[in-house]
Parts: sequence; C-alpha cells; structure tokens
Amino acid sequence: MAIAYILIILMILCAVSVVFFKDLLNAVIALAAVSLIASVLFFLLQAPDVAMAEAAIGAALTTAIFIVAVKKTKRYENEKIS
Amino acid sequence: MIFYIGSFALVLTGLYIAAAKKNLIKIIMGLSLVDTGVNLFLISIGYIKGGTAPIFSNAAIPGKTMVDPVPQAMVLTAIVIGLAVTALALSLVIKAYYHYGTLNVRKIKELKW
Amino acid sequence: MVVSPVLLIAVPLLLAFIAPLCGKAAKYIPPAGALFNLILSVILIPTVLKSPMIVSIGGFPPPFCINLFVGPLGIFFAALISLAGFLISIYALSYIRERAVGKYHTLYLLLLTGATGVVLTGDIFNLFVFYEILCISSYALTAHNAHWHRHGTEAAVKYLIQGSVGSAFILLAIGMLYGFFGTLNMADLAKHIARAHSSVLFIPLTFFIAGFGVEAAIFPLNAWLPDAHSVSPAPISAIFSGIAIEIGVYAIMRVVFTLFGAPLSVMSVLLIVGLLTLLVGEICAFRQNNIKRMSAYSSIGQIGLIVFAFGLATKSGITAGLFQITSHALSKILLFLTIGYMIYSIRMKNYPDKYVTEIEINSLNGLGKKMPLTSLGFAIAAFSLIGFPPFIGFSSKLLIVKAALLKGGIYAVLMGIALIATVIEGAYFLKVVQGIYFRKGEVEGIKENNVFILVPFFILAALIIFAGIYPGILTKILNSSSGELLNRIGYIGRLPG
Amino acid sequence: MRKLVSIILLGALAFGLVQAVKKIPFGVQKTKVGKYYVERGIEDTGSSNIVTSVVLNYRGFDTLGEVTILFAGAIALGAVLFTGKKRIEREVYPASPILSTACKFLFPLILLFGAYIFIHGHLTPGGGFQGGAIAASALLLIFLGCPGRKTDGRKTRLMESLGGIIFVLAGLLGLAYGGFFLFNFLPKGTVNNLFSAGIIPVLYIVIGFKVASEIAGILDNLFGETE
Repeated sequence: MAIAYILIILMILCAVSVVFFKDLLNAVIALAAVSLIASVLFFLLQAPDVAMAEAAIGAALTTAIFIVAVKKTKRYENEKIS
Repeated sequence: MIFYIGSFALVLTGLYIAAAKKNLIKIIMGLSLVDTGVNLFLISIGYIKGGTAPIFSNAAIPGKTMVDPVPQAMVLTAIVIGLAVTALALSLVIKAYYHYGTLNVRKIKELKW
Repeated sequence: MVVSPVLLIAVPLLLAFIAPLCGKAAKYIPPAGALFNLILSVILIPTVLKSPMIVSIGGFPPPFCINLFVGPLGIFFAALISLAGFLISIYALSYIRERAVGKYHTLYLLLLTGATGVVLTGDIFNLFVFYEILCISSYALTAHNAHWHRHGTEAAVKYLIQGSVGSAFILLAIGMLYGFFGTLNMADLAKHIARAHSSVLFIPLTFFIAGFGVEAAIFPLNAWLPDAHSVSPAPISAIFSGIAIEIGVYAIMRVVFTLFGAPLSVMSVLLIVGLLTLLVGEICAFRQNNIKRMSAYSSIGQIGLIVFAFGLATKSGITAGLFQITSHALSKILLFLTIGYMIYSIRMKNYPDKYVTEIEINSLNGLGKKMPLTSLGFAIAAFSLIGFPPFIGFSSKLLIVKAALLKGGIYAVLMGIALIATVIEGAYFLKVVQGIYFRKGEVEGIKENNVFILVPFFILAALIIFAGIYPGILTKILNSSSGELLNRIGYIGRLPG
Repeated sequence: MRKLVSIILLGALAFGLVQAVKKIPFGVQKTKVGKYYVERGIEDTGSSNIVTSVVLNYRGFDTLGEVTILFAGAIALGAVLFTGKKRIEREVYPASPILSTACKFLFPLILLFGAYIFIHGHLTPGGGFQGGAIAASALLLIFLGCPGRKTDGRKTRLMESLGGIIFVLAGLLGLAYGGFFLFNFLPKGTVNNLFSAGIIPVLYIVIGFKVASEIAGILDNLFGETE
C-alpha cells in the first residue's frame, strides 16, 4: 500500500495548508483536496459506498457551500486586506 | 497504522484551527477537518487486510474476507451529519457577518465569552 | 394489548415531517405530539415497572440490530420530556408569533423527539444520532429570528462550535469502543467492558464525559450556556434549562453507570466537578444584572448539584439526583416562562418594534401588582429552586442532604459546601422577588390576560406544590430508575442470547 | 499565547489517542457483529450490498435519524436565513452560451446518474444519500452555470416532507405486519435482481429524492439574495 502512504502525506500537507492560507478561497480548495484524498483512501480501505458519499457530499457540496459563504462575507482571513 | 496516524493528524489539525484561529469560517473549516478525520478513523477500524468490499457482486466471493460493514454505515451517517452541521454553521456565520460586519471572533463579543 | 414504545419516537417524527406542510396550523402540532407522548408514556409506566421492555427494530435479535431499552429510567425521562414539552408548547402557541413560526414549531418538535430518542435507545451509536438531532435543533432555536436578533446569532455560533467539537469526541469514543469490542449495543458493550482491562477504557470514558459534558454544561465546558439560555426566546430557554441539559446529564450517567460500571475514581472526579460547577454557577449568577442570564447561571448551579448527587454513586444519591432533575425541570421551566411573559409585556408596552428577549432585573420592579398571577408563579418557582418547603425543591434538596450524610465522612463536608452555594442562590432570588413585590417601578399599563400563557403556569405551580407535599408519588418510579442505573448486571442480562 | 496553550493541549490529546489506539490492531478481523452481517446479510435481507442492508435493515433506525438530521439542518438553515422579505430579483448577468449550454446538456445526464445510483443501492456501491447528493450537484451546476434559475421552494419542501412521511409510514407498516418497526415486510425476491430486498430499494429511492430536494433547498437558500 505504498500509494496509501503517499496519499496520506499529501492529505496531511493539504490539511496543514488550511491552517496557513490567508486567502479563504485557497483554504476551501485545500479542504476540498483533503476530502477528495480521503475519499480515495476510503476506496483503498474497501469502502466504495463511503468513498462515493465523501466525494459527492464532502468534496463537492460542502465546498460549494463554503464558497458561497466566503463570497457572502470576506475573502481574506486578515480583514484589513479586502 | 498509517491510516490511524493520518486520521489523527486531521483531527488534531482541525482542533488546532478551531482553538487558535480567529476567523469564523476558518473555525468551521477546522470542524469539517475534524469530521473527515474521525470518519477516516472509523473506516480504518473496520478494515481487514486483504479484505474485499462488502458487496456480493457475484455469489462466489467468500464472505469471510470482507471488511466490516458497520463502520461504513456509521460513517455514511456521520458524513450526512457533518453536511447538516456545516451548512447550518455557515448560515449562522453569514448572519453574524450581517450583524457585526466582521468574522473575527475577538470582535464579536458583546456577550462575554 | 401492549402498545409498542417505538411509537414514542415514530409518531412525533411523523408529525414533525408533516408540520412544514400545514402552514398556519403548524403551531398545533407540537402540543398534539407532546400530548400523545405524555399519554402513551403514562400508559406504559405500569408495564415497564414490572419489567423493562426490549423492543427490537427491524426484527433481528438484539445485538445485531438497534433495540430500544425502555426501563423505568427511560420512561420516566420520556414522561418528563413530554410533560414539559406539552406545557411549553401550549405557552408558545401565543408567545411565538413573529416571523419564522412554522420552522420554529418543527424544530421544537424535533428537539423533543431527539431528547426522547436519547433516553429510550439501547444502542450507543443510535444514542449519538438522536443526540445530534437534539443538538442541531437547539443550535437553530437559539438563533430563532437570527435576522433581527444579533445576540441570538452570536450565542448560536458559540454553542455550535463547542457542541460540534463535543460531538466529534463522542464519535471518536464510539469508534474506539467499536474497535475494542466490535459491537454497538449498550448491553453487549457493558458485558465486554466488564471483562476488559481498565487501562483500555480510560480514554473512551474521558471522551464520552467531555463530549456529553458540553451539552450538560459541567464546569469547564459551560461557556456557551449563559449566552444560549439567556438570549433565546422564553419557551426555548425553558426547554433548554428544563430538558436539554438534563439529557446531557442522562447521557453521561448512562455511559458511566451502565457501560463503564461507575469506577470509583471517575465518580469522585464527577463529584468534585459537580461541586465546582455548582459553586461557579451560583457565584456567577449572584453577580448578574440581567434576569435571564441570572437564571441561566442558576441552571449551571443546579446541574452541578445534580451531578454531585449522582457522583455519590449510592442508591439514595441517584434517587435524589433524579428527584432534583424533576424538581429543577418543573421549577426552572416555570421560572423562565414567567420571566418570558414579564419581558414580553414590558417590551410590548415600551418598544413594540424591537425584538427583545432579555431585560435588567430593575425593570421588573413593581410588577407584583400589575401581573399578580405571573409574579406569584415566579415567586413559587424561585422559592422551589432555593428549596423552601412546601415546594418540590425542598424535598429534592432534603433527599440529597440525606444521601450525602448517609455516605458520611468527607461527603458530608462536601455537602456543607454545596449548602453554602444554596444560600447564595437564595440571596439572589430573594432579591428579585423583593423587587417585584416591594419596589416601585414604571410599569403602568401592563396587564396579564392571555389564557394560553397562564394555564401552563397554573399546572406547573400545582405540580410543584403537590409533589412538594406528597413526594411519595415520585419515589416508586425514581427508586426503580436508580435501581436500573446501578443494576448493570440486570441491564446486561436483559440481552437475549 | 493562545496558540501555545492549544498546542500543549493537543499534544496531550495526541498522546491519549495513541495510547488508546495501540490496543486496536489495524487490519485484523475483530468484530462479531460485522461478521454476522457479512455471513447472514444476504439471507436476512436479500440485498447483495451488505452496507446497504446494514444501513437500511439492521440499523435502519439510525438512517431514519440521519434523514431527520438533514431535515432539521435544512429547516434550521431556512430559519436562520429567513428574512421575511421577498427575494429581490437581481440583475442577472447571463453566463457565456458555451457554459450554459454545457450545463444544460450535462444536467439531465448527472440527474440520471444520481437516479441510477440510488435505484441500484442494494446491488452496487452507493445508495440514497450518494445518489441524492449527486442529483443535488446537478442542480448546483444549474445554479452556477445558468444564473437566474432557481428551484421552487414549495415543491422541494413538499418532497422533503413526503420523503420523511413515507419512511416513517413504511416503518409503521412493518410494525403492523411483522410486529417490528421498520420490519422488512415485502418479499425479498431473488438476490441481485433489481426487484429484490423488500423495502430496501423503496426506502432508498425515497431517501434519494428527499436528500436531493433537501440539499437543493439548502443551496437555494444560500444562493438567494434578499434586500
């Protein structure tokens, strides 16, 4: 399962980058990447049902909701930059 | 084992974001990360080495080597719960922004924390 | 023929799904659902007292499917929830008349259903699911009228963040237990846990207490409560203080006693936490100027007392704790409802356009003459919370003192500290009652005339006094309930196979 | 300061987690309930996807709760975003014709795919939740690609409620016929046929519609502009 190691390291990197991105849109995309990689991991763990749900709900719809929320509020974490 | 480590890394990162960040949307993102991490943890508990997905696409597959279906059912539930909570949280954040004009939790504190 | 207890959950759910289709008539649905539940649970009480009912769902033998465990404890809580829910929903018929009314009633009914599900289920993951229903509807109800009410929004955001972290902990703990023992049924889990080495169990138990502790508002985890309880509309404050936090306590107790067999170390920690919660709550309440915030902090104090009583881990202690839950639910609901009506009347006179849910204590001065029935209800509730005879609060506090003294030694000393907190509680409530009756205020032109609001006051006050004079009517079911919590072997033994 | 404290707390938490997880071996058969489901699942429920049979039959009550949670979430979101005013019709900037044509072309296909997934929930991976979410993402595509289109709030609400009502009624029918709530009272049929597994496909189709309309309602509420 060498691929699992690579994916998990990638996933952790994406998760950590959510902490550091100042632009919330970037952070949302990183979050979506985490969800997407998680759904691949679910598939590797022999859970196709969950992988499907995570891809459709976690990666697609949650991201869309986040983007709408960011669009309706402020885009940058530090609010002085507008 | 690496799956456990990965899932805990997600949970801890998410909790760190929720505890240390000031931006409300960031905090909600942290909660979402925690959810994903917990889900990954549950699925890895149910995994069996060399197991197949619990679907009898043909009757010849031996049931013994199948991974545990219960965590998968639990995670399906948890994902949907996560969606509901995230959507509700973001709608509240939008309203908070409408009222206070900021997303900074340090500035939204008319009530004492 | 015996009716199936699953209807206690299924029928309110059905009604909740129907409610959005009813338009204006939606407000009659919560009273109907709660009344149905009340009648059904009262009918079931004699059967359940004879022997607990195990109801399988889906028709498979219990460890393999979800089952309801309807014991005395569950049915007692179900009856309490539906009684409180019924009275509050009658009150809400005319109290909630602004804006998103239909959605309010649907969410309210879902909250009641979630609470009922938590107390009846016998499966740990199912408990989590119903707990989430309860939480999600609470978050939304805190922010009722979010568009006009900025404090409500703020409180709801705080509540949601802390609540969802708590839920994540619960789910982690459930996952660990499943990893250890491979089952989710609580009786089955308890059987395995009884045999397992205790070092494995420490982390899941901590996570459970931390997770449910958020809803129960025990000491370090109660930052959300004063905000959420004080800024939400009065019926919601009442159901939160009267039911929701008690459900958190129930969940902790179910996990600690039934699943983990109440290890002594954990019980001592809970005892101390309860005492701390009590002191912190009462001291903070004493310093408040805002009447609803004061009552919210008083709820924290009362929860502390309840956890303290459970922490004694004796039969008399648990019975006393359950009695205190009943007494707190009835009294605090009456308190919040009367306060809500006072605030509503004052608001309608002074600023009819604004959406106000909170008010300073001074504004209530002199209301005793203008709103005699409401003020009387407030006084009864306050006296009952302080623990004056002949109200129900007196009997419950007496039981707790007796239980602590029975255990003796250090517990009696701790009880002394708890009594000091009660004195503080007496001080601030008496101050308010004195203000209402004996001070002069600008309250011209306020009167009380709404029957739907006054009837729940009468019923609650009557129950408080009646149960205070005859505490015996409750002891039978409470005794078997505490027996159910302590008798872990019996709980496990109910599992067929 | 706050960061430091949270890092220390999280370190303690990480230590605890590792301690607990050391006792849970990875990748080993360890559960009795799961084993029972895998061995007896087909016989008991007639569904060849064991996850589906767990979700809808063995643990169907959880799923009812789950559906309720999504319902509560949708209602709650509506209540929070409720402003009491009519939506203003904003000036709509039409998307480029390529984009909107592509969206309109893809929309029925994605909808069909979602429907396929929830109809075949008992045979192949997927089911009501996944299919419903996919169908909802088709609606999302329309919201994004063809601005100005919206769903009819009354119809989505009707569909949500009907879905829930049918689910509970199916449960009550089970109670009436078999004596157990959510009892699988329909004939199980031949395994691996579309018409098999009793109430499972019925419930999954209902859930699919319900989830799709709920998420569409959530998205519609979020996208909608007032004032």
